[in-house]
Amino acid sequence: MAGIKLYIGIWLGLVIATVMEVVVRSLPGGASLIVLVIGLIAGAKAIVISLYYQHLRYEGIRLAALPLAAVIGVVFLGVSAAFTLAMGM
Amino acid sequence: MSQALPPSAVDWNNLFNLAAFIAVTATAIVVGAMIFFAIKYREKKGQPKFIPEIGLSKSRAREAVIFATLSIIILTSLTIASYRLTPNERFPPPVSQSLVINVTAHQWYFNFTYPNGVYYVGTCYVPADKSIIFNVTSDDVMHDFGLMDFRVKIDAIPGRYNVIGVTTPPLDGNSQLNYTIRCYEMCGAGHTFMNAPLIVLDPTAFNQWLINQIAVNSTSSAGG
Amino acid sequence: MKNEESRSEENKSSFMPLIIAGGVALFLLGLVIYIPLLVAGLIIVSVALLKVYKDGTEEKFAQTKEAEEEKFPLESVSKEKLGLWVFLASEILIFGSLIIAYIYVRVNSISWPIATQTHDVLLGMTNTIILLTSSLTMILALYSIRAGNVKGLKICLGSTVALGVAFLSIKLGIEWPALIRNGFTINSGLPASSYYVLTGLHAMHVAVGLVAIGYLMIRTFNGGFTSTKHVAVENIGLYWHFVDIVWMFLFPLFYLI
Amino acid sequence: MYHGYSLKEWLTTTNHKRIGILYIITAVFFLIIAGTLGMLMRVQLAAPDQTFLDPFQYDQVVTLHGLLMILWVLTPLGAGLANYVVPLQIGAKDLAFPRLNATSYWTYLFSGVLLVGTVFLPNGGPNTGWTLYAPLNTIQFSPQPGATLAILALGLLAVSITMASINFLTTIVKNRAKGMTWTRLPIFSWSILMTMALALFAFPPLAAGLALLTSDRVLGTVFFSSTQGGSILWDELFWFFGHPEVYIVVFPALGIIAEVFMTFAKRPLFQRKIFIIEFAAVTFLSMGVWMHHMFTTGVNYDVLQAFSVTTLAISVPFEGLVLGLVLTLYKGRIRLTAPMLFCIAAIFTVTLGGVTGVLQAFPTLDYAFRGTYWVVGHFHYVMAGTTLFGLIAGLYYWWPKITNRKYNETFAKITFAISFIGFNILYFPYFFLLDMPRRISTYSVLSGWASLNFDATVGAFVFGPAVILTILNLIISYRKNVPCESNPWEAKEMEWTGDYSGSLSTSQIPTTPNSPESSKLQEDDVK
Repeated sequence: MAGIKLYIGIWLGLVIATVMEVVVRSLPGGASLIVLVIGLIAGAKAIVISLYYQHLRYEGIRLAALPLAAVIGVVFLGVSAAFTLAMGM
Repeated sequence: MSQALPPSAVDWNNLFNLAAFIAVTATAIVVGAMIFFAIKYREKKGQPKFIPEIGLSKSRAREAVIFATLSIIILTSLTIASYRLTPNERFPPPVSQSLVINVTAHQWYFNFTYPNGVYYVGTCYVPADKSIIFNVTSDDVMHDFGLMDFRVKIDAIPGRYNVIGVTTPPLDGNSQLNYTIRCYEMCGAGHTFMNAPLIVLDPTAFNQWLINQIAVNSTSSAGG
Repeated sequence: MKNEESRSEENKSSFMPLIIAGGVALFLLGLVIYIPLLVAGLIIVSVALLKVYKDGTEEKFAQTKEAEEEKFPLESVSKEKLGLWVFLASEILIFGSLIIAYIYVRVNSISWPIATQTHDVLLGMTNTIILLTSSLTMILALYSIRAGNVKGLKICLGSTVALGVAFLSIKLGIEWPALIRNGFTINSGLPASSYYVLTGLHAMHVAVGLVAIGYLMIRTFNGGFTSTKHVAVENIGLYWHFVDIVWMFLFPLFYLI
Repeated sequence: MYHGYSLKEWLTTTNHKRIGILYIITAVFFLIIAGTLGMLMRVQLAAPDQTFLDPFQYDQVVTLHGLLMILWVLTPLGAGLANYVVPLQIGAKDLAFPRLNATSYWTYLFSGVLLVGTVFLPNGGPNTGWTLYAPLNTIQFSPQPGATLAILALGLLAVSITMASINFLTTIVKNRAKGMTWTRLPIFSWSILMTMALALFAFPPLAAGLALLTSDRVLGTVFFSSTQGGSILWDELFWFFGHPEVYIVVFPALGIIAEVFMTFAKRPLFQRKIFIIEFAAVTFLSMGVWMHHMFTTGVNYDVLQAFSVTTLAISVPFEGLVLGLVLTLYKGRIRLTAPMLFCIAAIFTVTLGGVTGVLQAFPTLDYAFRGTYWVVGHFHYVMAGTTLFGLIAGLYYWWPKITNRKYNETFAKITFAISFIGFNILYFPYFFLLDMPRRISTYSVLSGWASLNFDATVGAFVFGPAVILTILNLIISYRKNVPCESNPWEAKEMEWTGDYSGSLSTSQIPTTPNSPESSKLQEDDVK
């Protein structure tokens, strides 16, 4: 099990990432690039929380496969929905 | 007076007959084998005590693989055959050579608008031997614009234009051809009665009708 | 045979499943036809849950130890934890579908207001950090009880509840009234609809989490947890972190992008 | 009283067997209601231009029939048998969370009561068809409160089934007795594992869709009433649930057919390992085929073609399943008992229903099939045929286990013959009603559909009573109170013998048999 310092360090990292998201928003740059960066930061935060706070890192891949499968299901639904948006005949 | 099947319906029928033949054959083989086994191997009185055979030979596994391969081949070839057919419906000829009709579905009728602004409720008149593009949308709930005589169908969805193309057959001596457009999606209490005749006219007669309609529309809108 | 079975069952049998299900049904019926029925259903469910809680603390439903079992592939995971993870998987799919629905309607819309003009980014960020901190205190609660530190557990759970309440008060007490004053009401179009439904459902999850942590606190003060016996702390913690993770996506989706 | 237990014991039970029985009884109760609704539809359509039901009443009947049959009859009937049998098959004392199981059952019961209750509300119940397409499902087009209540009832059912899937997945993964390894897991338990895994993935998107719809109807949001993609959004969320649901319904039946074939052919399952792999492949692929319900919505055609390919791909492992079942009979020692006959009929219907489904997987062909009675025929062959026959076979098969009574075999065979003939008279004509739209309340004489519809109605009046007779047979045998032997079928599975070492489920008997203590379960676990 991880130590108290690690938990606090992770928390600090997450807070910094949150502030970074807000900063990135106001930076000049392409809208899609900003969306991509913010999306990546959000995803990274979610992964860190699930790995350390939900201690999936210590539970092993067999248990982690379950939420992972759910996420893959969601992504699949999202990707298919995105493609159907393309109106082209 | 016999009506000729539209060309797309003939193609569809051929593909369907082929696929249905394969399907029925497959069913017959599977069900036939099952019934044959059930009768041949049924328990008879006075047989010695039966010990189930546990191990299975490898050759049986091979059979399963052969069946799977066979069905993949059949399905792939049918897919290719169906793709060959698809463009007729999904990718109609260019707009310039076709008559484009905007179809708006309502609860519970169809409204047809022609390129020159003429609109007509409840009946669709089209010229013979011509490619027609229907630009289908809905004003309220989801409907379905179904032309079963041409074996095509497209949903009428609010906020969305769906395109379906058909080619009307030549008249071949008939004065007109009659088909039916039906709604094939549950759209409320009037769903049952939501249909519209599709009347194929001789091109000159169609043009005459169109000109008459301009007059009718202008008087009705002036009166309204 | 029957006697043996029923004797072992007498401990487990309960009217509560029937009453909870009935209460929920009454709640839904009330929502549609007659609001007092809704209140009645809510009361029935709450009372039944209290009863379940009481039974639970009396260890009435304690699982009898099973005989030896096959363990592959999840040797080290307890039944409760696996059940919770399966539940979380379904929650991931619910929120995932909702987020996809949100993205779908947003991309499909002709126009969409700029996030920073409707929402207060600073408040959103504060809320995000509050929720992150509550996650930290929740994991520290587990850390404390693993070390046998009951006092630390009390402090950590207490601060988690405080932070959760702070999150809800900022959201429901400051943000929503301000938005509604600006005409951003639930039926004023898709942007508002999706905002209220998604964050509202999330807030509901936070509230459920708070109730669960409140339950943990009561058990803690009754001396219910020791360094070896703290399954509930861990499992409710997993749920709480999940709620946190959902917010990690909702925050950028509504406040930043 | 009641099977040796008091009413209080029934209402408070957390025992998997009694909850299983409650599930079965409730599902049969809803089956009778939904079947009656089906008969009403057939009466209405028996002749052209009938006014027995007005269109609005007919729409409600259609909707309730569909919702009840799929979600409140077939799904829970499988879950009920699973409740009873799975813990016995895997050697668990009970499900992992007994109280959750009870909650799941009562939630199911009350959700069904709410749904049926909608018709008694002013302005009636839901009238949108079981697919609840947007925006017909919004308050603007179906303003009656009954429609809202039906949506909430559906949401409650989704909660119930999610609870059941949490419970079963945990049980099958964690509660297997020592020695019940994955390779020895009986095939019915495998099928329930797959069913519940699918349910876990399928129902949450439905719940999300229903949450949005409820907020539309109650709070006044505009997700589905807006013209900006609302219809397609509902299609996506609904069919992401809707197609796996078909497999959720049919998997338990396939598991039962496998068990019955093994027992009555005295043969191990043909290529058991491949069978399970194919099962898993179908489970996996079934998550990726839903858009074949949207071929005519006009969304991106390349995506639709991709989904056409996945739909065709799923037919390959599924065909493997059917062939595996048929080849199980090869060189067997077959006893044609009632469950066996029902299973043979189920294989017939799944083959015909399956190949007609494959035809619909081609977008070109589906352009004509969509929304017609061909589709109705196809899914009734799969649902009313395969699933209902399979589940009836399961009821017959496990009846001696559940009640300790043997049903009347001759009577059962007669009812089988009647129901099979009635079934085919009822649904086979649908394949020839290729241009008749679904869910129309009447049709004109000119349409030329009258004679086939009359045939179907005749079939309905044979099939419906035959199902009632089947239920009567079971009830009468229970009332007669003649105990039967504990394993009348000479079955080899765990739930009958309490010992997996002779099981036909496993293709290899363990070379070193486990000690009797670990492999033999305690008496009251099996009984």
